[in-house]
Amino acid sequence: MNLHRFANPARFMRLSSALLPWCGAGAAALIGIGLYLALFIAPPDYQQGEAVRIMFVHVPAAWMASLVYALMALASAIALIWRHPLADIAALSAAPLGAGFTLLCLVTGSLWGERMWGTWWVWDARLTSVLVLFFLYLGYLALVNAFDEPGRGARAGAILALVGIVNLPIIKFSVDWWNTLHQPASVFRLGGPTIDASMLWPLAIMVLGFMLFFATLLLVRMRTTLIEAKIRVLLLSEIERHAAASPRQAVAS
Amino acid sequence: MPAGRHTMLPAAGFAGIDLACRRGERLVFAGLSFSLAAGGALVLTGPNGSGKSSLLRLMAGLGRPEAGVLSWDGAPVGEDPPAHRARLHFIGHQEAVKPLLSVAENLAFWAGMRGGGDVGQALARFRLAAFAGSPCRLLSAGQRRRLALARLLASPAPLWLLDEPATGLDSDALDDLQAAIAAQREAGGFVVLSTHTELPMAGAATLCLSDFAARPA
Amino acid sequence: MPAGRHTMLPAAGFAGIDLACRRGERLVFAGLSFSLAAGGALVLTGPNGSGKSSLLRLMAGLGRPEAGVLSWDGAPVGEDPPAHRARLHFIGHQEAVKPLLSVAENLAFWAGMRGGGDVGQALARFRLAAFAGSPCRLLSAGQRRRLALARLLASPAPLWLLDEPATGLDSDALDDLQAAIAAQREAGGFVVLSTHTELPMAGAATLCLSDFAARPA
Amino acid sequence: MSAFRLLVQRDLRLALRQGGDAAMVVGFFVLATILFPFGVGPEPELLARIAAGILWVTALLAALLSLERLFQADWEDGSLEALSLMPLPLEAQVLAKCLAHWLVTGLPLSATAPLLALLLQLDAAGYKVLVASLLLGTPTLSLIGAVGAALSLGARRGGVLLSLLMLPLYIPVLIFGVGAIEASIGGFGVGPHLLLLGALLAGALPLAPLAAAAALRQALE
Amino acid sequence: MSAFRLLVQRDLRLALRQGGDAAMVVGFFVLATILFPFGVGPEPELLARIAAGILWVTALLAALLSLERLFQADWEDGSLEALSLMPLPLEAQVLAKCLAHWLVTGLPLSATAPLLALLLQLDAAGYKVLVASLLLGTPTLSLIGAVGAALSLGARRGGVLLSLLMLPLYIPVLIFGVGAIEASIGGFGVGPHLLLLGALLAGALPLAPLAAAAALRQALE
Ligand code: HEM
Ligand SMILES: Nc1ncnc2c1ncn2[C@@H]1O[C@H](COP(=O)(O)OP(=O)(O)OP(=O)(O)O)[C@@H](O)[C@H]1O
Ligand SMILES: Nc1ncnc2c1ncn2[C@@H]1O[C@H](COP(=O)(O)OP(=O)(O)OP(=O)(O)O)[C@@H](O)[C@H]1O
Ligand SMILES: [Mg+2]
Ligand SMILES: [Mg+2]
Repeated sequence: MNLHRFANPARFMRLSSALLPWCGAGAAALIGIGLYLALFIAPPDYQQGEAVRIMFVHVPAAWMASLVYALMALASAIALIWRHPLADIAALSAAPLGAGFTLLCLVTGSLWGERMWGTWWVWDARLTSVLVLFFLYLGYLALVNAFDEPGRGARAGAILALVGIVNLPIIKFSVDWWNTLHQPASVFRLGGPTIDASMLWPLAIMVLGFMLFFATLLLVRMRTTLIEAKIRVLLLSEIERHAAASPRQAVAS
Repeated sequence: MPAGRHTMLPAAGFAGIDLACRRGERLVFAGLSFSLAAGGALVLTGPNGSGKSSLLRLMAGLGRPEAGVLSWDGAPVGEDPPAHRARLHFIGHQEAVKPLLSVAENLAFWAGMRGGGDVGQALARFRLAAFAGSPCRLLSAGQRRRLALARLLASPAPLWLLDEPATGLDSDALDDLQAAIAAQREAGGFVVLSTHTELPMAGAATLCLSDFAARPA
Repeated sequence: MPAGRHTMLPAAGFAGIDLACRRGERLVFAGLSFSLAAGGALVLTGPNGSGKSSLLRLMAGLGRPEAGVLSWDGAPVGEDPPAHRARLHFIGHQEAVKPLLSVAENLAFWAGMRGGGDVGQALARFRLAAFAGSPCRLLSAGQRRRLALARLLASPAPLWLLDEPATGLDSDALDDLQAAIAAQREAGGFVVLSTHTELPMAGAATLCLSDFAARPA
Repeated sequence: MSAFRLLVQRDLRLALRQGGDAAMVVGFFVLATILFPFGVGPEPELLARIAAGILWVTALLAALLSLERLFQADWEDGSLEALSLMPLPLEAQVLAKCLAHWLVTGLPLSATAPLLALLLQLDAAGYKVLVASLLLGTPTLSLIGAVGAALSLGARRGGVLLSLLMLPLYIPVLIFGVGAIEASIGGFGVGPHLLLLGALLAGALPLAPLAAAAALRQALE
Repeated sequence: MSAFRLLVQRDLRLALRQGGDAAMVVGFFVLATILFPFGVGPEPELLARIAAGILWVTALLAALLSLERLFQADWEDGSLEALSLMPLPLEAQVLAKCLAHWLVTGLPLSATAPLLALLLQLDAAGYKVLVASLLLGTPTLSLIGAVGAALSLGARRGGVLLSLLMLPLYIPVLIFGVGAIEASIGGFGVGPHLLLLGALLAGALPLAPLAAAAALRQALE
C-alpha cells in the first residue's frame, strides 16, 4: 500500500551488501568442490552405475524445494501479521527460486528414473508430493503476478502461501495413504541401501552449497526490488512537490 | 497515527482532513479537507477523472486514504469500520441491481441486509410501484437508476454518499431525488454527492476536485 | 410490403412513418413519425421508460418495428440492412469498451472494423490523447463515455444515433460533443439523440416520446 | 429474517432462476460422466474399476468450474462493494454464499451420483458410501474454492489461476473420497476415510471464510 | 488490415491479456488430467489403458466450457450489438471468433497433450496421432460449440440445456479421435479415423457460422 514504507530499509541494504560477497563466494566454492567430488571421486553405485551421480544434484534440490517453501510461508505470516515490508519482499523473492529447485528435482528425478526404471514418471507417493509442491509454487507465482498493483499481488500471495503451508502436511499424508491403498504392481522403491560415507561427504557439501547459492540469489533479488521501489518513490515525491496546492476548506451546515 | 492528530478533528459531524488519494501509481488528489455539520450537504464537482468517485469511495471506507483522516463526531472513521458501515448508504456508478430478481425483490434484499424497511413506500416515492413485480432485466436505464436510489429510502442511514445520482433520471425523478435529499437533511442527515449537472440545493457547500489535483490530468 | 406504402416515403433524408414498438408484452409507443433532411438533428425526450432507447435501436436496425417503415433516401431501410449498417454509428447506454485493451486499441478496433480512420485525432478531439496507452480499466466513468463517443470521429458515417451521449461528461467534454455534432451536421450528416438534460442545438427538432405512448407508463 | 438467511436466499433464488452457473454443475457432471464410456470404451469391468475415480474427479471439476464465478457476478455489477458495506461481517457473508453454492451444487451432485454410478457399473456395495463421501466432501470443496475465487478476483487470467490454485488444495479431499468408496467395495472399514473427510470439513469451516474475507477485502480496496 | 483479421487479433489480444475463459482451458486440461491418477489409482497399466480416453474427454470438456462464454462478454458490455452493426457479415465474424478461440484453446491443448500423455503413461506409439487427432478435431469442437453458445444467449435459462443439446454432435468427434489413437497403438491404420475427423471439420466449417449468426441475430432483437 504505502511505498514510503519500502523506502527506508537502510539497515538491510548495509547488512546485505556486507554478506553478499561471502555468500556468493562460499556458494561457488562449495558447489565447485561438491561437483568435483561427486563426478570424479565418489565411486559408481554397484547397482545403478554412473547414473547415481545425478543424486548429488537431485537430493539437495529436493531438500531445498521444501525448505524454501517453509521460509516463504514464514515470511508471508510475518508480512500479514506485522506488516513488515521486508517480509513481503522476501517471500516474493524466494518463490521463483523455490520453484526452480522443485523443477530441478523433478527433472533430475525424471532423467534418473528413465535410466533406472525405464519410465519418465510413476505416481509414487514421494514423486507425487513433489509435483503437487511444484503446483503450489506455480499457483503462488501466477497469483502474485496477476495484478497490476504490486501491493495487491503480494497480499493475495501471502494469504495463499499460508493456506498452502497448512495443506502441505495434509497432502503429504494423504498421498502416502493413497499410494499404500493401491499398491503399485512393479514400481521401484526409493531409498534403497543406506548411503556410504564416500557419497555422504560430497552430498553434504552440495547441500551447503545449494543453501548459500539460495541465500545469494535471495539477497540479490531483494536488493533489486528495494532499489526499484526507491526509484519509484523518488519519482512520486517529485510529483507531490508539484502538488503542494493550497489546501482549501469547504464547510457547510 | 500520532495522538496529536486527533485533537484537530471537529467534535461533531463528518469531516476529512488533509486527505490524499492514490489510484494505482497516480496521486489523484492531495491536501483535501472538508467538514459537514448535521443537515449539511457537499457537492463534488470537477472534470472527468479528477477523483470524485475516488473520494466518495474513501468516504465509504472502500479503500484507505494515502494520507489524512476521515472523522465522524470527532473519532477517526478507520477506528471502527463496522460502525461507519452501519451509518452510510453508498450508491456508485454501478447499480448493484440483479437483472433476474424482480424490482421488489432487489430492493427488499438490500433493505433486509440493513435490518429491513418499508420497501413499498420507497418504490412508490421513486414511482416504481407499478414495476414492483417485473424482473429488473426489463427496466430502462433511468428506471434502474431509480431503483438504486430507492435503497436510500428503504432503510434509513444518516450519511448518504451518491456518485452522480442524477444520471439518466427524467425531470420527475430528479424532483423525487431532490425531495428525498431535502428530507434527509431536514432530519439531520448528511449528503455528499458528485454531479456534472446543476443540482440546486439550499446551503450546500461545493468542492471542486480539480483544485486539489496533484498534477494536471 | 404493399407497393402503395413506398410512395408515401420522403424522397431524401432519413424518415420514419407511423412507427410502433413492442418490448416484450408491452406496446411502448405507436403512431410515431419523423423526418430529417441532410444536416438535420432530432432530439428525443420523454420520461424514463417512454421508449427513447427502443426507438434508437429500431433506427439502428436492431429489432424491427411492430408497425411502420423507416426509410433512407426514399427506400425502406429493411430492404438493404448491410447498406444501412454501413451508414450509421450507434452509441447506446453500454459503451462496448473492453477494460483490458488500451484506449487506443479499443478505438482502433472499432475504427478498423469500419475500414479505418484517424484514431489519434479522434482521441485528441475528446481530450483522451494522454490516456492513449493506458488500459480502459483505469478510466473514470466520464472518460469511458468520451472514448465511446470518439468512435464517431474515428470513422465517418452520415447517421449518428446517440443514446444519452451527455451522461457523465464534464463541461469541456460536453462542448467537445456539441462541436462534433455541429461539424457532423455542417457536413450534411444526420444526428438523432436522446437526452434528459438541456443540449442546445440550432434548428433541431424535438420529439417527446410520451406523446406517442400507447398507454400511460 | 436475519441478514445471513437473506443472503443465502438471494443466492439460491438467483441460481434457481437463471440456472446458469449452478445448474451447469449438474449438467456438466452428467455430461462428463456420460462421455467417459465413449472415451475409454464400454467394457463393464474396466468401467467398474475406474467408476469411483471418474465420479469423484468429475464432481470435483464441476464444483471448481462453478466456483470461478462465485463472487464474479457480484463484483462486476457493484453488488460486492455494496455487500461489503453491509453490517453483516464479510466472513459470515462468505459462509452464506458457500452454503448457497453447496445447496445448488454439492447437494444435487450427491443426489445424482448414484444414477451415474449405475451407468458406470459401480459395484453395488459402494453406493451408500459414494453418496456419504460426496455429502461430506463437497462442502469442503465449496469452502476451499471460495478462498481461491476471492484471491483471484480482479486478477488477470482468473480462470487458469483458479484451477492452478485449487489443484493442490483439492487433492486430499479427492483421495479420501475415492478411498472411502474403494474401501467399502473392497470390504474394508470406511470409518477412517469418512472421519478424515469430516476433519477436513471441520478445519475448512472456520478457516476458509476467514481467508476468503481477507482476500475479498483487499480486492475491494 | 481486413476487418476479419482485426477481429481475430482483438479476440486473441483479449484472451492473452486476460486469459480468462480461453487460457482457463489449458489450465483445466492439465488439472483434470493430473487429477485422474489420484482418482483411479497410480497403476501404470491401468493408466495407459485409459489414457487416450481421458485425454480426449478432458480436452472436449475443456473446449465445451470455454465455448459457453464465447459471446457472453461481448453481449454483456454492448460489443455484440456494436459488432452486429459493422459492415463485416455476422457469419464471417463468427468464423473469426471461432478461429481466435481455437488458436488460444485447441492449439495449445494439442501442444500440451503429449506432456500429459507422458504422465498418463500413454504408449509411445500413440503420441503423433494424439496430436494429429486433436489438431483435426478441436476446430470442429469450436465451431459446433459456437452454435450452442449463440443459441444460449437468447434463452433466459438453459446454458446447460443447450450444451446438452450439442452433446450428440460432439460424440462423433470424440469417438473418431480416440479411435485414431487406439488404432495407432494397436498397429492398425489411422487413415480412416483421421479422414472422418477431417470430413466433420469440412462440414462444420460452412454450416456452423451460418447457424450461429442466425441465432445471434435473433438474440439481439
Ligand atoms: C521425478 C522424479 C523424482 C522426484 C520428484 C524425486 C523426489 C525426491 C525427494 C523429494 C527426495 C528427498 C526425500 C527426503 O529427503 O525425504 C528424494 C531423494 C532421493 N531420491 Fe528422488 N525423486 C525422483 C526420482 C528419483 C529416482 C529415479 C531415483 C533413483 C533411482 C531417486 C533416488 C533418490 C535418492 C537415492 C534420494 C536420497 C535420499 C533418501 O534416500 O531419502 N529419485 N527424491
Ligand atoms: N427487453 C425488454 N423486454 C421487455 N420490455 C422492455 C425491454 N427493454 C425495455 N423494456 C421496456 O420498454 C420500455 C421502454 O424502454 P426504453 O429503454 O426504450 O426507455 P427509455 O425511454 O430509453 O428510458 P430511459 O430514459 O430510462 O433510458 C420500458 O418501459 C421498459 O421497461
Ligand atoms: N483502479 C484504478 N487504478 C488506477 N487508476 C484509476 C483506477 N480507477 C480510476 N483511476 C484513475 O483515477 C482518476 C480518478 O478517477 P475517478 O473515477 O475518481 O474520477 P471521477 O472524478 O469520478 O471522474 P468521472 O467524472 O469521469 O466519473 C482517473 O484519472 C482514473 O483514470
Ligand atoms: Mg466518477
Ligand atoms: Mg434509455
